[in-house]
Amino acid sequence: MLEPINISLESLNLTTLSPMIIPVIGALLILIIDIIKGGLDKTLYVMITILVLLLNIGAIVESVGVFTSDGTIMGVFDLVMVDGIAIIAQLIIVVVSLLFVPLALSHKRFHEFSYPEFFAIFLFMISGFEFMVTTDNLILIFVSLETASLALYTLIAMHNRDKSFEAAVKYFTLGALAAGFFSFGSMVFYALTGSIEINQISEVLAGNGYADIGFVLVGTAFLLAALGFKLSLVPFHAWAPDVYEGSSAAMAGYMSIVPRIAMFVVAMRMFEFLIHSGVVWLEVVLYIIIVLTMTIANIWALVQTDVKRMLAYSSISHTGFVMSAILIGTTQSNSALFIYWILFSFTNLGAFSMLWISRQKHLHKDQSSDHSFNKFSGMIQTSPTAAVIMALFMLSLAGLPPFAVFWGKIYMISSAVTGGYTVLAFIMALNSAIAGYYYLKLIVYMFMKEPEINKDGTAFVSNATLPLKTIIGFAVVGTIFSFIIVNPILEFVTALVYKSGY
Amino acid sequence: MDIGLNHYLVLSTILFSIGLVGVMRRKNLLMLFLATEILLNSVNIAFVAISHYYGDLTGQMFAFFVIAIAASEVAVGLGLLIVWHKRHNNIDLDTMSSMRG
Amino acid sequence: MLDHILSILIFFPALAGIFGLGVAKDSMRAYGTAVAFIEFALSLFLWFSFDPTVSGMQFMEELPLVPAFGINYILGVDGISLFIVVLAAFFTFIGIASLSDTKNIKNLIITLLFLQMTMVGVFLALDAIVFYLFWELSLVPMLYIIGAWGGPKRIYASVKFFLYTFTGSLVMLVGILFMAYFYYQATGVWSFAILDWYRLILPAEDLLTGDIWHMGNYQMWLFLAFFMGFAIKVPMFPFHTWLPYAHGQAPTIGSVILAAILLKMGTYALIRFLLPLFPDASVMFMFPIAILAIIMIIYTAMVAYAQEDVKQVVAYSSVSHMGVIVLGTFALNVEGISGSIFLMIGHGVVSGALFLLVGVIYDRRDTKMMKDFGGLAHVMPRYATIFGIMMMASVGLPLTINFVGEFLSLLGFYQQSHILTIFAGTAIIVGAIYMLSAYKKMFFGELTNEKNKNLPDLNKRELFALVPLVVVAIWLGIYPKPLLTPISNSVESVVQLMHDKATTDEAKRRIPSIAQEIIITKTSTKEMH
Amino acid sequence: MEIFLYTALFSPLLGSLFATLFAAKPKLLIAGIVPTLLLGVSFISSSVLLAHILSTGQVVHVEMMTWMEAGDLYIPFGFVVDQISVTMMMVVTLVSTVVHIYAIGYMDHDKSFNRFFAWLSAFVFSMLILVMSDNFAGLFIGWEGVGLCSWGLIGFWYYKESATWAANEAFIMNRIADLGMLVGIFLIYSNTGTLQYTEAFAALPSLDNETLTWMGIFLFIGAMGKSAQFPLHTWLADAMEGPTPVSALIHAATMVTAGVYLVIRANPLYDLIPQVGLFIASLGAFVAIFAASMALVNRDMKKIIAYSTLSQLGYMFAAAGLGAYWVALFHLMAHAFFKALLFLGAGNVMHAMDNELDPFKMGGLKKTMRGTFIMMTVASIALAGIFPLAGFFSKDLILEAAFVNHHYIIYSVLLFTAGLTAFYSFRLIALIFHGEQRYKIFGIHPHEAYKFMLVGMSPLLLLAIIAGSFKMPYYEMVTALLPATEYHVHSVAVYWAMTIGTQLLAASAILFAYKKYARNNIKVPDGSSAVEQTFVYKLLINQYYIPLIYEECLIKPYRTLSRVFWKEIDQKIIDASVDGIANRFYSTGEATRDMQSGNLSTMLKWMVAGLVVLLSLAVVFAFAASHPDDIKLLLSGLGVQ
Repeated sequence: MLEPINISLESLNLTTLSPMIIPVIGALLILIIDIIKGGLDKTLYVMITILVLLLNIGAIVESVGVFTSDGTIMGVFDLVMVDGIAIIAQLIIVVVSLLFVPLALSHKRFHEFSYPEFFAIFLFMISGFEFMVTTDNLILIFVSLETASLALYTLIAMHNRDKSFEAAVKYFTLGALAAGFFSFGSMVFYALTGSIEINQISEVLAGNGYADIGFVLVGTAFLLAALGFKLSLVPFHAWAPDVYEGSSAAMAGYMSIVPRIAMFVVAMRMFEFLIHSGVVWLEVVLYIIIVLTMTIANIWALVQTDVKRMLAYSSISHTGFVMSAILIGTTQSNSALFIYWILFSFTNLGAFSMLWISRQKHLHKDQSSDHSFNKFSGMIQTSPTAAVIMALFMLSLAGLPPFAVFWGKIYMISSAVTGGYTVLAFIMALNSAIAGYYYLKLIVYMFMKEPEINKDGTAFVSNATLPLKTIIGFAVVGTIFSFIIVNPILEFVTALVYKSGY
Repeated sequence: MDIGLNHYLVLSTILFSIGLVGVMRRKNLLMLFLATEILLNSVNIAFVAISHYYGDLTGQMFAFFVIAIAASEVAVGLGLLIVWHKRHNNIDLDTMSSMRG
Repeated sequence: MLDHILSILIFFPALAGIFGLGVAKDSMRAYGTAVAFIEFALSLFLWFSFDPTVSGMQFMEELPLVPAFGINYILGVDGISLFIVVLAAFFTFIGIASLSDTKNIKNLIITLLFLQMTMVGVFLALDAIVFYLFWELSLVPMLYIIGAWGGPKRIYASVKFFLYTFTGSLVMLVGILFMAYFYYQATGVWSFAILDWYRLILPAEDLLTGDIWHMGNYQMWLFLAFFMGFAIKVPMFPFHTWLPYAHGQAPTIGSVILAAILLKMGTYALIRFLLPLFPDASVMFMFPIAILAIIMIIYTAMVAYAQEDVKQVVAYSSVSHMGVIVLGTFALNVEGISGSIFLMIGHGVVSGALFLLVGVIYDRRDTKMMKDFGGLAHVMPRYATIFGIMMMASVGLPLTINFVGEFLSLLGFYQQSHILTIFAGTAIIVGAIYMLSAYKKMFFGELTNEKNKNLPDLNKRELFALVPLVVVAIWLGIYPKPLLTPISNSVESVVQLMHDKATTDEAKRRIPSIAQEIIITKTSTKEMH
Repeated sequence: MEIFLYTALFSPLLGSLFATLFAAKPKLLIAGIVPTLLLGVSFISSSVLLAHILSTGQVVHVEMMTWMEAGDLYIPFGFVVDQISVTMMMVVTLVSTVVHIYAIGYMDHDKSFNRFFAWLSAFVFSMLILVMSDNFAGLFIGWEGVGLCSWGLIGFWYYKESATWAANEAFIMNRIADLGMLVGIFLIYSNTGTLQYTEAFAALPSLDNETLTWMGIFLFIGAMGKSAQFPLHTWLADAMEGPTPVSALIHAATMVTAGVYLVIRANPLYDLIPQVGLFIASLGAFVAIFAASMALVNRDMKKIIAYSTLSQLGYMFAAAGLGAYWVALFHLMAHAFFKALLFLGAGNVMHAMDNELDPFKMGGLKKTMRGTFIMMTVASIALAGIFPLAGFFSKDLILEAAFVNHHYIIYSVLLFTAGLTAFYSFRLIALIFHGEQRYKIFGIHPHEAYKFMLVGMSPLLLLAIIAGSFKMPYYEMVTALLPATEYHVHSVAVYWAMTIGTQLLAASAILFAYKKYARNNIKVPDGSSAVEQTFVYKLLINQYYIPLIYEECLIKPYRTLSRVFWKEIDQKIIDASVDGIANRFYSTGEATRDMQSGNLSTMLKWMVAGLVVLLSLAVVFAFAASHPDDIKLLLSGLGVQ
């Protein structure tokens, strides 16, 4: 019989919840509106979502102020932990979502967007991701992870193509398996330490000096498998290409950024303390996994015939590239992770949006898939501007200076150098050389071949509207003039990461 | 002999393995879901046992959440399954490989 | 004006390229020519306002880019880079002016202008990252030029060119990051400023005494990392195979720019980075590299002799000449390095002119095969004359621009090794062999091929492009002083710097000390503690 | 005096540029006249300089401007007129003026008349640079310059395959020698720190003998190329493809003697290394007899004269090698006169005979071409060294030098060669001018050359006769600079014996030649006669098979090797391996992409497999965790800290 515990409300300090609560409220609002009066136009919901997300950003900025003044804030029975990396991750999540939402206002109508539920679920997912990054409690992580994932499966399925259903089913099934892994892993740690809060786990383990290292490793193995699935690290990546191909280009772009950053944060919280406390096994395994992920994904991307699928593989390889930050585990590398991801998200979202605006309703007869390479051949002649923009994103992804990803790349490699991972640094470099080939492939098609399928360039902008163009313009500016924003981002991120002790 | 923690853990491990095998072997989507349920529930057993062993409630909380999540997963899963069945009127895994390479 | 002339030099063409989008197609060439001419005039202005007596950097500009990571936008020019910049401006001007009508000429010219930005940028950048930035960026326009206006195998050629150089420079990038890290370790501040790095002395093992494969032998490893990037660009044997394809497929203008300027990036970087940063390693690798260079000289010259396509002859001849440049660079003394820099200019002028000349006949006959020609001297005397002059310049006849460079380079390296220099000297023989036989095949003999019976001789536009080159080639052969003095001034400071930084006795012995005080211009980053 | 120096040097350039203006135009007489006049100017100013030197004996030295300056290296455009260079200048300007005048007539009908004069004057200019420069770099400029011009002039009739081939051969062979010279220059610079003659020579004595020997050898290699010494001699005979005035000017009088000039100029060096000098002398003697032997049987008028030139160059080197520099120079001068004369005469004959070169198809021309006949005969007498013509004095001096230095082998070789020389020269004369008119059967109607050509040639005729009388004053002048080696044969008796002996030998050789070839029943050899069957004849007519050997052992292998380098190594090995690496990735992708089967249960299996691998690794490491140090060690290779 437990004694009733009495807690003062302010000790909960619920304000920490605000960033997560706001989207939930927004989602409910949408649902209510729909109940009151159905059949309203999607623009309404889009705008509401945007407003909600803006508020959300406001809330996060608020917590930035609090954090910088008085460090990490715990709240709600210490379930919520608002530290620097949480804040950065939340910012990335929300801003990218903000950039994603307008893509719903495409020229062609895709009926998932006509459902208000779409936006509601979208908001739920966001709050799920935000929860995931603002806690070190395995339960909460698990729950929020599942919330977000389930929402994501639904969103994918709502695209309502055969392929999208297939993608959803695959993603879902594998996700369920991963969930099993996660829960089992956390169970092992719970068994070992009697706690499910990461920092306590680390204390306990440190306390008994990793007495039964074997079980620690088992637990780690399970968690690694689970996170590896969400991050699509080889060999747990198998779902990624299919899901990307199955879902709409916009959604694919979104998926390539937001879920990953959330998982990165979890991985940082989960693995870095293990690495720092000298679990060689994890280092080795991560090392192998990272190299595999970078290389194999690149090699498979080489042989793709569909641009979206190629981008899927490329984003896997980028993930592997960034994952090395967690292996290195220095402040520089952790900041590099966020910087890379911020800059990467500009470019990648832009690239996928370019695919999105070139999305036709009906495929041309000798076009194998929505975004097959030959669709883009001779683009420079039919619609030069689009071609140049696309090429720009490709070059940026290839890590060519001075475009966005380059800065992330050098900072990441530099962190590897500084952390003493010389060989890894060279592997990273050579991998971006391999990657150069398939990004170049698209450029070759666009600039050096004669038009095959789209004799007139209409198909490339068939889905374009002002909002989409705005987003792309934003991405373009972000990609080209990144060298201006790199420094402030660098300083901001480094400060926060450092302050939260990573 | 009295049943100790280890027995539960062994049991849960065994169940988990069964689940894994099921996941790998089953070609029927529905059966697949069931296998995943076994996975999750095997974990529940362990959690509950451990929390009893430690005498704190965290494990049991976790177990509850797992149950909840399992439920919602089934909801979503079955939804997808039904749509798929409507479209293809089969739920055989091997049919869903239109995307490859 | 003077405070920002370098930035103006870099970004004016790009800006003009953007505005060029608004120009009508048919008047695009005029626009391009005008822009290129202004740029050329600016570069001349830079030359005239350049103080040849100063050995250090001039017109330095500095702007914080990513100060938190020590990346700053630093520009500066000295005797080493000045003339290559002028050459770049000059050739873009000549190239665009001599451009014959092609499909989407508008894109071509805009691309060329962007290419010019990157070229000038590479030679003016004094921050490793900014340098790397332009270095990489220069691949893109070239890729497009080769890939879009090239021959039948253009896509293969362009992609090969891009990936090959890209790979090399990525290795170099890792090297750069290492270098910055070492500087950070030594000083506690991040800096990518080359001039800061100049003041950093890295540990090195003596080739004779020390164990060179020891990981702590940073100079050697960094040297190799940088060298990888540069060697592919130069291109050093055996990394040269992308060049024949690139030249073979590229349009005339592409080959001209490639041979005249882009290749020089590699050799320039050797002098700007490798020698001053890693003096001991430079000495350590002097002979291996010299041997590579000699292989380049003889081997590629023989390959050139075997060619059937006159453009390939010129392409391989550039590789051969680059060998001499590399050799001169690794003489590590004032004569050698000044000679190699001068030879960069000379080879730029000559090979550029030769590619233009090949382009002339290609425009007329759509073939570059020598067997299709023969006896052209009958119908195109002017063409034959100019080709002859340029050929003689290319084989390094005295009183032509190339001789000065080759003479100095070989003379310089002679002081390091006699035997190797004798081998390298065969350049003047093998060079004569392939050039003369090619010339004979094209111009001498009876006019057999019907199609050649009434080819028009050089027209005004072509003469306008070629005559200045002839003038330069001979003028600088007779009176190289205006270039040689500033060059050797700056080179002296480099050599002195190397001598001072050298730690091993071998290096001290090999690198002469010039009796003069040298100043490295300080950048605003904190001093070394 | 500078002004005369400059006019002497640059007026040929002026003339060349003037002619170049019309290079592409049809024939223009003025394009020939102007350069000739300018050469006259150059000749006059050279003579002024000569007078100046003779009277005052002071050297004229100017430094026009800096050429190269880097580090310690400093090379100016500096010119010096001293006793040596003024001699060369006189020879060059005089002969070339004559040749120019002659060429106006000779090239009368050639469509590239203007281009010819552009090249010819350009040659004179480079030759003057060569002889007047005051440093080795300047010498090298002229050195390569004359090479270029001879390339342009040998290949002047560029539509003739043989001509262009000969031109390239000449250029490339000279390049080979030039490399030697270049290395010599490097040696001098790296040891003395300068390339100025005076300073470099001043620094020589302080150097060790080995270095000096190498210098001497490398410089001499350069000389061998220009002066076509064995084994680099083959180009000279082929060079006869060029127009005859070219052969007269370049390949007889001036350019080929540049090598001799170099050795003479570098006399302070060669004085220090007598062993190299001896080698030069022996090689010279060898070349003398070697070339003479080939001249014996040859059936190409110009080639015969070319070989005689070669052999005379051998004489010069012999003298120079033995330290008798002034003698060499003197012979050089004398030889220039009568050999040029001989060639120009041959040119007349060629014109008369419609470019027929085989003397066996001529005969009896002395009636129709009296002037030419006289000139060539006189030239041949001079060449044979018969008293009192030029050849006698210069050649006898060389023989004496050899004799007095107790190099009896060299002496006897040279003596014997003198006989041969007399023989083949008069074989030629006899075949061309005497006997019956064999050309009739070929339907050729010979005619004497233009008057003004003959008049133009007359100075050479005069000099060929009287040049010998300059001996003493010349000796006085030149020994101010060159070592004065006055030879005193031991006894008057020996001296007379030698001289008369030589004369008798030559005279008898001449008579023999006349007897054998001035007959009336000479028939054109058709390979049937017994003589042509003999091995020796085959050997000689095929130039000892040396060109064949070069073709087989150098040119062809080079060609094949180049091809192998290109096709096999460059494409099949280097490039293929580069592409191979790139393709490896791609093919791996193609091969393994099926792992991404898209089948859901396969994916599930992948995940489980991954997990299992991780777990097994975990187990392994858990065991290994007991001794982590070894692991660390093992991992440090990966760069893991």
